[in-house]
Amino acid sequence: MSRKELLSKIGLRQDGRRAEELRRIRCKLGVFTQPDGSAYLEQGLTKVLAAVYGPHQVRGGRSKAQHDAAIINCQFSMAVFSTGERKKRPRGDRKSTEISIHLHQALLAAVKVELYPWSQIDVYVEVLHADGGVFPACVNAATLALIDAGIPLKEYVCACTASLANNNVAMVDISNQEETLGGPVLTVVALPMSAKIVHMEMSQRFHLDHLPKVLNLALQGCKDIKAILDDVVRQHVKDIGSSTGWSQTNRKQ
Amino acid sequence: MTKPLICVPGQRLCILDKTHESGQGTYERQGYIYSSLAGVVDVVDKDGVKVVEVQSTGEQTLVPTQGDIVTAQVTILTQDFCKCVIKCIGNTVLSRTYRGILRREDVCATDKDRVQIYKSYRPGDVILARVLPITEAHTYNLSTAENELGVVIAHSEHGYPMVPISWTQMQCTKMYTKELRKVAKVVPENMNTKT
Amino acid sequence: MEVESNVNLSMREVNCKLGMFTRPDGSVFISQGETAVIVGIYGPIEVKPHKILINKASVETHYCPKSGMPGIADKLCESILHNVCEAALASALYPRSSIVIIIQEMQNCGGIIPCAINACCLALLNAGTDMKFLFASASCGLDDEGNFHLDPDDLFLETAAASFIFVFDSIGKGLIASHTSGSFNLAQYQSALELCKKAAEGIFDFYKSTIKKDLKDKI
Amino acid sequence: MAKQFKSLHPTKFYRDYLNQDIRPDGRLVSKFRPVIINIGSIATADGSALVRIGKTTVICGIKAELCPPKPEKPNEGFLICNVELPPLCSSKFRPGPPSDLAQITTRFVADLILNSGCINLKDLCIVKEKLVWCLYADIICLDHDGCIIDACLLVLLTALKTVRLPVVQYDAAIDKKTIDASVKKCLNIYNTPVSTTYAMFEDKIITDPTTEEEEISSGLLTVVVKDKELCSIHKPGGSPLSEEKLYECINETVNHADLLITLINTAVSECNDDNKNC
Amino acid sequence: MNLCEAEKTFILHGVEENFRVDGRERSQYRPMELETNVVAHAFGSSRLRLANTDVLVAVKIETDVPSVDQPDEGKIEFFVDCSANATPDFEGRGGEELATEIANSLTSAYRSTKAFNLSKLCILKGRKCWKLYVDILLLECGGNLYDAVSLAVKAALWNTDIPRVLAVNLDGNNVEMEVSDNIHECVKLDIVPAPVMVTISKIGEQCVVDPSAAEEQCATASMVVAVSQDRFTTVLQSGSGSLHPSTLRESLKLGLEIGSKLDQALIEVLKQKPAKKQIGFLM
Amino acid sequence: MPTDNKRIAGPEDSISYRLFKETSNESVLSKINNLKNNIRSDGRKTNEQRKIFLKCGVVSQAKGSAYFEVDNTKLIVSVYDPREIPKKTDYSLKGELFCIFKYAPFSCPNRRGHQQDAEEKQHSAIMKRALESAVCRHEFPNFQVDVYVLVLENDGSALSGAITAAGIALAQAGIPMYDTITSATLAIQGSTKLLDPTLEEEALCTIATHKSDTETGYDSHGIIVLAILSTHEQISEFYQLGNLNLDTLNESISILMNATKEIVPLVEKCLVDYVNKTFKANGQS
Repeated sequence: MSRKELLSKIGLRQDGRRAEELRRIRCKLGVFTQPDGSAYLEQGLTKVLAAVYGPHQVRGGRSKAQHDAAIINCQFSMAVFSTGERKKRPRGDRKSTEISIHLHQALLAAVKVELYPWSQIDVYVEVLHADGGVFPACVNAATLALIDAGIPLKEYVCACTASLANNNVAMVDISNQEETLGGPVLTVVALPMSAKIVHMEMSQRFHLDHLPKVLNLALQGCKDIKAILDDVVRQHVKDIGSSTGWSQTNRKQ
Repeated sequence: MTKPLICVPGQRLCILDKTHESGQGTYERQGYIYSSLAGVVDVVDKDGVKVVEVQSTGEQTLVPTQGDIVTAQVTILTQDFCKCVIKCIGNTVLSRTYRGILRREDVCATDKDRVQIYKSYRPGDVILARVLPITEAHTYNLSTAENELGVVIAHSEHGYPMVPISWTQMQCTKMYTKELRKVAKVVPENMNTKT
Repeated sequence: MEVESNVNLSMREVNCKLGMFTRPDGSVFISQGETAVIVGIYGPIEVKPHKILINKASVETHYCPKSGMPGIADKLCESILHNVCEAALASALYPRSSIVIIIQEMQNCGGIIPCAINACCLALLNAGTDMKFLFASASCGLDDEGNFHLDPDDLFLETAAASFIFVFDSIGKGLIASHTSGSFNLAQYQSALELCKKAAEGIFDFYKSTIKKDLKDKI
Repeated sequence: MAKQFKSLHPTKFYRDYLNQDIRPDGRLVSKFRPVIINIGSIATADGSALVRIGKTTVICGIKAELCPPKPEKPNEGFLICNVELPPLCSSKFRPGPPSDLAQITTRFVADLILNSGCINLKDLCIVKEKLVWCLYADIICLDHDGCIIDACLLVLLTALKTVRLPVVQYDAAIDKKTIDASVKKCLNIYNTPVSTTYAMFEDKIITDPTTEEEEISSGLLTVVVKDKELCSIHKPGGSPLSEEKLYECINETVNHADLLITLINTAVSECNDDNKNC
Repeated sequence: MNLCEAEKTFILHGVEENFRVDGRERSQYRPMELETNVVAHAFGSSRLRLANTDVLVAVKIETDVPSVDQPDEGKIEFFVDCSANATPDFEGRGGEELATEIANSLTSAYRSTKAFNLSKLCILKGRKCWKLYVDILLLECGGNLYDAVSLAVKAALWNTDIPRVLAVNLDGNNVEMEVSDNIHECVKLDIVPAPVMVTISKIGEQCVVDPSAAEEQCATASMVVAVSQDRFTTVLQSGSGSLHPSTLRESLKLGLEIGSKLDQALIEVLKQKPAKKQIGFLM
Repeated sequence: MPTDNKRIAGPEDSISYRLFKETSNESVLSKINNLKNNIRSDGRKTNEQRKIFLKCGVVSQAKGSAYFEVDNTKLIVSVYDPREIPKKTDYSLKGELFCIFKYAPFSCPNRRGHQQDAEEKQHSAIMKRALESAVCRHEFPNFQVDVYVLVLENDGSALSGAITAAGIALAQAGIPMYDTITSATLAIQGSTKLLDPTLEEEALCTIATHKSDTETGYDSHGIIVLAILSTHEQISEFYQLGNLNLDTLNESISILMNATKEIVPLVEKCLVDYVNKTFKANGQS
């Protein structure tokens, strides 16, 4: 075969998923004690940790502070052992600074920053294992950490990747294997309920007519991810609630 | 000159009791006074209590503390404060300068709020000032709210030295133009500075 | 000081364009033969707190080579440009401000330093910053047989026994800067100095004509 | 009181002194500071020297290493000299990458060594295209009190004269190098460039300035002389200087140079007396 | 996290009566959770949670040319990365100083050949050897970092399996080697003599083991002791503060006891059958 | 590390010629054996220190400076008076000490780089900890005193020499200190304890050798650096490398403490001479 088929004849992918099927997402809130909010997210084999500090006083001189809104300070860093080949430096190279900026734009669209003037919110993301779809996993983990920190959000920010398989069938949530096989990858960061696109990024290329198909699949992917995250958050809040005894469900039984 | 008693940091000087007290350059630990500088020990008698002090011979390592009289040079002037560079503390010249700030309300004691900074100081003037309690990390708050404090050396716009002619005016020696300054009442040289 | 006959006084053909950038206060593109330089001047602007000088303007020069990060050779060139401009500028008129001079090397076919110095002078004129005097720079090479070659290009410089770079001021024609390489004796140095002084007068006239032409277009 | 006046108005302070052609520390304007040279102080280096010009102290250590030559220059060795102005020598320098002054001095000293031809890189070649000597000359300033270029050049030349290189046999086939450490051969130095620096202060020329005089001067001039020939006249800008003054400085440098060269040779010859094998 | 004077005296009195703030005695450790094989890409990995100190260690192996002055030994390199998740101060280059301090202490602890025998990592004398990259990621700082890091590193090295080299041949000067790729046939490192670090802090007059972040704040002086088979491989001080010789001797003795006890406990835990299900961060 | 274009970089693949010298006839093992029955190459007894030359006030530009020479170990320290701590906003009650320990590129048998490597960073951290307990840091709140050490030639126990010299430089700079600090190094191989070891002896003591050819157990070996405040008998820094059991460690502590007692009079004499000289100079003017 010329190159491995992204999608076999009966519609199954390399790792056995169907075209529009997401990888298994498992996440947990409140992983650490010291940060105000923290979250751990596994999307397939990609494992990401996020921590949120804030809102607190702006560090490093008041020049950066804004009088009407909080400033969001993001830092993305990948563990040295997260990729197959050992990375020389965890952060500070161009790629991680670029991802930090994109993460900053994505979160700026969701966090109600106008509630905290003159203050700063720190969002730190650490990738433990990178297996494709690193940036979307970071956005989802950051959202969970913000929720865990109790910072008011307009809406969940979810991100998902989508691609076009060889016989023009759109696929969602691209793993590392499929990325290295050279298929085009469209990364979409969206507010799922109001279906607004916050940030869109595309690598490689495919014909324009396929764009609506791939884009809708990606947005649908974001909605599904939002649903999964939502269940986990509600379950987390219920657990916390029942342990501190204020949730009605507990009183009813 | 009797042979001076020289001490080394950590040298035990004397017992700590009613009559003896530790002065500048010494510290107390477990009932004894130790010297913290390498220099000459001298005992100063202050109303019955002997204060043990150590003078280090080279330039002392001085950090401006509250209440010091410092010589500073004005660098930047704005509406409500003027930034200056502290060059000497008392008589010792500093090899490294420290940053000072003189707020508008600390310029003179009387009618604090009607003071215009540009009428009292100009960039490049050399002033005498007192250090106020330290608030910020690295800049020292200065005040010239006494008669002896204020401008000591000033140059006119044309660059010639100026002579004080009243509390608020100085005159250029060449062009006789008058400029407004808050002049320091400098006590004549031989009166108070001991060598 | 009679100048030996075997000296060719031909300078490489110089053309320049003034004020082609909008953002900097003064800018110039100069090409001397194939060597080309662009200089941008940001006239008295806000100064960084740690660089402030009370009684005069602080002059900053940045020399950017054609490719890559500025190395050590560019640092030496930058220091010569910095000192020449600082001497020429009447910086006492702009206290507590800063004048930034940025030199971008476009093509270096020998004689990059004199070309850059002349470009700085023109750029300062274009920016209208006050100057005590104008300055012009000329370079000459000395080959093994001992005859001089004005404004040498890089081919000549490779084989040259020595090369001289001089900068003169427009009033007393005093020597502002001199940078030499290779070895030579005092007599050769003196004749090189005279030769370059003559060339410098040519460059001062060149300044006058370009400024006249530039002002004529504007009115 | 003098110290306060000096810190507040340095230029005025100096102007009063220089009008009487004398400096605050009592030296005449045209007088040079005492120069002290001592060699071979570092045993771990292959050649070392220490120079003190007044208070300015500079030390140079040369270490020799073996390496294949550059393809485009198969029969030339390397002489890598770097001037280091650490924060140790003056409060002007901050820890971290080399300051601008350090880079400029490194570049100028490296150019001088190349221009003056005092050392021929071909002497460093052991086997053409295979193996050459690479001399790392590290010049470190221990106390910065003006005229750093003169001190660096002097210490580098003296150290180069004290270098002792072992004889190397190289067997190309099996890339084996054998070092015979007993026989030591020294480098032949073709000439000794020597420099002096002048500072210009309002139409007065100060020879051998200290670091304060360098700061208040309006320009520096460094003249490098190599046995009666000029090696470089380096005036990186500053206030214009008339020709007569320039030629005056050149003559002064020429006769001061003889003094320095005799100083180096006596210092080096002493060191030769005790190990005769050079 | 800076405490006021009252809190410090409260902790001080707790230590005096040998009943610390969280109910422990002076030489008692907080509960620890250890898990190995948590990182898929790595040859060996471990994660250790000591109360709220969280450390993740991964060991990667690459081939390298042995250093010129020890031709018959492999190499080991420690790299510590303080993730900003722990505290905002670690953002950017903030955590670099602490990271180099911990990395240096590990290098000096593992330097003596008795503690960790590098000659086993040599493939071909002078030509090729294994290089072990031990990467330590600090996820949360809850005090007593040195102990947590040293235990996690020892567990990760125990978990490391080095592919067995079947054949090595040398032609000209490049080396080919053939490595067996079935997982079960791999070489385990001998880590029994590997050192374990114990931090002893002096609070008031008493010496305390496993200080929490608050206790570290009010310690006048603290010392890190690396113990391997009742011998010291390195002793260094962390944080400023001076010790009286008698307290120094006393804390060395205490460090030795605690170190050997901790070592045995770790070896036992490592020998148990690992739990089937991988927990990771989800529990 | 980013390529260092601020210096002239030499060829990367250059190797020191000393490696190709035929190794000296005595093998390493035989050197260790005669160490064991305490014969030292330079004829010193095991607990005898080399003669120390100390001089302060050597760098005119620095506030305080000291030169320390022991046989072939030569180092220079310079101290600057307090300056603001860069990049620090909150108010800290105690002053900081900023130490840099650097080997000169030509100071060791094989050449060292221009940038600080891991070992030099560790030595700087050790020196900072040692000096921090000796200096009254509350006297210059939120300012920083810089201490720069440059080792011109390294022939063993450079770190302990640096700590002693830094103590003198700080005292001469007029920085208030609780006590004079002195430091010593001890190298242990088997049962012999070598005070103030040379570079070669330090190298020999980092190699683990078997107790005797038959037994498998290793002999204890290691290097200990101890810094102590003399009058208050407080150990301000204790750094040990190698593999030692508890009683050798306890013995070493007492040996090192008497060794530092021998250095204290030298330090005091150096400071007293300096004070005398400047006092006379001030006395006249």
